[in-house]
Amino acid sequence: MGAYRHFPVFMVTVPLVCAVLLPFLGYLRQKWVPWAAMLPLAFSSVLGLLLIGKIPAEGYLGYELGGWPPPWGIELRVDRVGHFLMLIVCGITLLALAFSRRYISREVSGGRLTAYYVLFLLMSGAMLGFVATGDVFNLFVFMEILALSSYALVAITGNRNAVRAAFKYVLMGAPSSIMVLLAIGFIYSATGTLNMADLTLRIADSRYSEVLIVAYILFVIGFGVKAALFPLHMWLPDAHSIAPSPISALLSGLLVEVSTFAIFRITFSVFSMGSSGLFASTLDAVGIFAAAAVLYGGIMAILQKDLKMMIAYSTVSHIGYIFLGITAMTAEGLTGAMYHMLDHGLAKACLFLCAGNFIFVKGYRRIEDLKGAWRQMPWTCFAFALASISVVAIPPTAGFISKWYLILGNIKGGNYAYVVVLLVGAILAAVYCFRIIYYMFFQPGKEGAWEGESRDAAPSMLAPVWVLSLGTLFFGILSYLLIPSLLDAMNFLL
Amino acid sequence: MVQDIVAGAFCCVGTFFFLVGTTGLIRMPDVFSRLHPSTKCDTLGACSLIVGMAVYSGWSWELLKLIIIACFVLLSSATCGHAIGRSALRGDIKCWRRKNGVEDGHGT
Amino acid sequence: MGTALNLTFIVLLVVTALLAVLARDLLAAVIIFSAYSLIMALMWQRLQAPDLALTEAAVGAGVTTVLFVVAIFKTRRREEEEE
Amino acid sequence: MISLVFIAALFALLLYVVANMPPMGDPDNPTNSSEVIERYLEKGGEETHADNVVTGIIINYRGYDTMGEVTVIFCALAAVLAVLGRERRGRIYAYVDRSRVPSSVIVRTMVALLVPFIILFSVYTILHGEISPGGGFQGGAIVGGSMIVFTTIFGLLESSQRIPQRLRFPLEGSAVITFFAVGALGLAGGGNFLTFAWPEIAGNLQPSLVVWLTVLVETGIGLGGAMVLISILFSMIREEEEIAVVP
Repeated sequence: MGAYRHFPVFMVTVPLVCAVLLPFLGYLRQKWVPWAAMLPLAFSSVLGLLLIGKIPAEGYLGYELGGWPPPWGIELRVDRVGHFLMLIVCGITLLALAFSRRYISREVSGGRLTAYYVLFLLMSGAMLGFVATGDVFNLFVFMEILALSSYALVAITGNRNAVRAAFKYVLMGAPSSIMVLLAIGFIYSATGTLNMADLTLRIADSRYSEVLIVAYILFVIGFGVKAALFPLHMWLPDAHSIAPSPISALLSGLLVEVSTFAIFRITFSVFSMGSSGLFASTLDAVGIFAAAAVLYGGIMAILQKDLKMMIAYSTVSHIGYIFLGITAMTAEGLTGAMYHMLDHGLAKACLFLCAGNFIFVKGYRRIEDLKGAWRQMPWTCFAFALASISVVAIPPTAGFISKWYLILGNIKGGNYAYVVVLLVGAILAAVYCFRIIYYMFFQPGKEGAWEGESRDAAPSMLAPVWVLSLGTLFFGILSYLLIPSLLDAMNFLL
Repeated sequence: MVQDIVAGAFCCVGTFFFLVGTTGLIRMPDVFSRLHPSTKCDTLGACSLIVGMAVYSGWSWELLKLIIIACFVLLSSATCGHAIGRSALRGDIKCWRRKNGVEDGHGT
Repeated sequence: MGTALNLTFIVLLVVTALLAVLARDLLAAVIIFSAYSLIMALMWQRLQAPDLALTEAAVGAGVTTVLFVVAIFKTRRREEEEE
Repeated sequence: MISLVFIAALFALLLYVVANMPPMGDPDNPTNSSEVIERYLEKGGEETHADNVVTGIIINYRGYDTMGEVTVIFCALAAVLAVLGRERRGRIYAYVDRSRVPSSVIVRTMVALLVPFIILFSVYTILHGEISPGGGFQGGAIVGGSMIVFTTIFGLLESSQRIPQRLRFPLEGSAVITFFAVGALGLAGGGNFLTFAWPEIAGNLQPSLVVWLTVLVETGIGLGGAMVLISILFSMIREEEEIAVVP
């Protein structure tokens, strides 16, 4: 055991503590804050990268906080899947932060600028902790930090619509937090422990299966709101489209996924798969809602006129994909779900940041306005096109790989109806993505829409976009790097 | 034995005053007249209860705590009553008057 | 005796919670909510969690009430005035 | 309508759970018979060196949760400041000052008399946390409450002079920072993060060291929590237009 066993706790804690220290720097040197905010995230990323290949053979890296062994103390438990997701979180938050340095200074000013970075770091740290923790109550604590900071970040521009969207988000989010808390209370009352690994053992021979089932349902509803699963998605389009673009990228690319991961974890690590019929039927219901989400999100995305609104509805649809992978209950399906988290994180973050570029350079939000955009903003447009291709799932991109495995998993699980849904969803995605690509590249712009001095966005805003869009390509072509180990991990879980 | 009876008696008196005070708070027509029973609650009711408890506990550290609590209750309730009454008076809240035998709303 | 007390508290909790939700006047709702917090604090004490009782009394009945009142004074007091 | 149906369904679900939950006070309950609670109760005192087992659990056994909660409180402040903005230093105006009825001498005197006692009580609550019920959160909330009383009577102008921004600003994060510092100390002493001890170095000093560290963390939480509450109140209470200007 080398020093790397301490890495998970530092990956989580350092961003949180640096967030607390950041106001001091903001007081002394406001200009350094955006740069300083990157340091802890870069630190976490480096630790995360160093951790590659260091996950021990038993499948997870446990860390006993305070030196108390698991059922008594809190344990961080980073398994391969969690590590994979932590790396995604580190990467995307770092890129979004790099993007926000120029972007956010126009929308937010003064003391609020520091608050923006503080909240950003809190949110990133909380997401890392959310993924890493092996204790259900600790999960709730990190969820609270995550939720609070995301509410505030949606509202940070302070205009009326932003505050209204944030309020809507709070109205949905706060009850969901309470449901998760209730579920944790129920679980504790039925088992007497909070540690996930310990819970798995105790749930298996618990006498109170009714309590546990309700707890599971509450968990699914609670995290389902945070993950914007279909009937609970009402907050998402408003919040995601009105928030500043880097925040939209974070919300859509990460927060939603992390919440889905929580359901995944609760389902497979805590309740260790439907021990009774009711668990299975709950998951079946989730599957139906997920299928509805794929179709509903796709259709609504086609109907939108606002670019960010469209991307937000596309997120609703893609959350459905991830859930369909989870409900397939096969190693391939779960691998597809995990890989879709990666792909969706990269692609959606890229799309939102591209939308941010359009807003930043020209102030255009409507899809109509993008006609002929490539003449003036070719780099942004190409990145957008690449990410859209991944969203539609065309072969060389990561989107194709993930959907391939999702379909494979659902075929193996015998859910042929969902296979059809997935294919239809891809067609819907093609419709709403290619419409924009068509507008950008093959339509003449409106008179005067793309004239004037302004060129493409600044390099510091293009670089994150391009890293993300090339990432979808990279993980599409080199998918064999990750897929086998993910399949292994999933087989281990099942 | 005697101690218990005395303590119980004081507690009963305290509860009685609380009951009366609360009834008055609900039944009285305007702010000023409501203030009257509600301050009775705190002074007479709470203090009787505290005296009852003090008798019950006998000579101990509890007694000191109870005395301190009684002091704070007296100070804060008197101040509160004063503040409410004063701001009601300065805030142009009309006193309740009986008009031709018909009650005139509940003074707002 | 203990059960009766617990039951009284629970009934009061439910009643105050409902009243706080149903009150049209926001200030009244806040005050009822502070009463709810106070009963909750007593309840925690009954459940042998004095730490929580102290927290609930200080935060629930004290701090949040005042913050709510400040928020109400900054906005409009009655629900109906919303257009 | 949908919300009513939803709430009714939730209500039914919760009733169903409560009917099926382990009966309260039964010694055979999972919560009462599991080895988790057994160890907390039997060895909690000697392992965490806190006479109050609850504090031992909160600060020591499950310290990382508390660190997270403390971060939640800080996050709440950051969120409030992000949306409302902090009151500007030196130029403050609050609605309380403008109310039609300025507070009277009696009220002012009484509050000035009582607030020190409340603060004294909160200090007691914070420092006594590891012996009797109480601790950082509670004490901090009581300080916050006392300052709220003070502010409503004396106005923002007066109370922001008593607790100026330059005092609050560095203390707001003190809870998280002390927690992290203590955690890092444990790491430096050869244990895991948040180990409340230096197992290899301290030796016989171990018990008193743990107690001191616990009190330190409690104090940090108390100060931080109090300052966060006061800052939230001040930024909520301030008004945009400036009328009174503090020199």
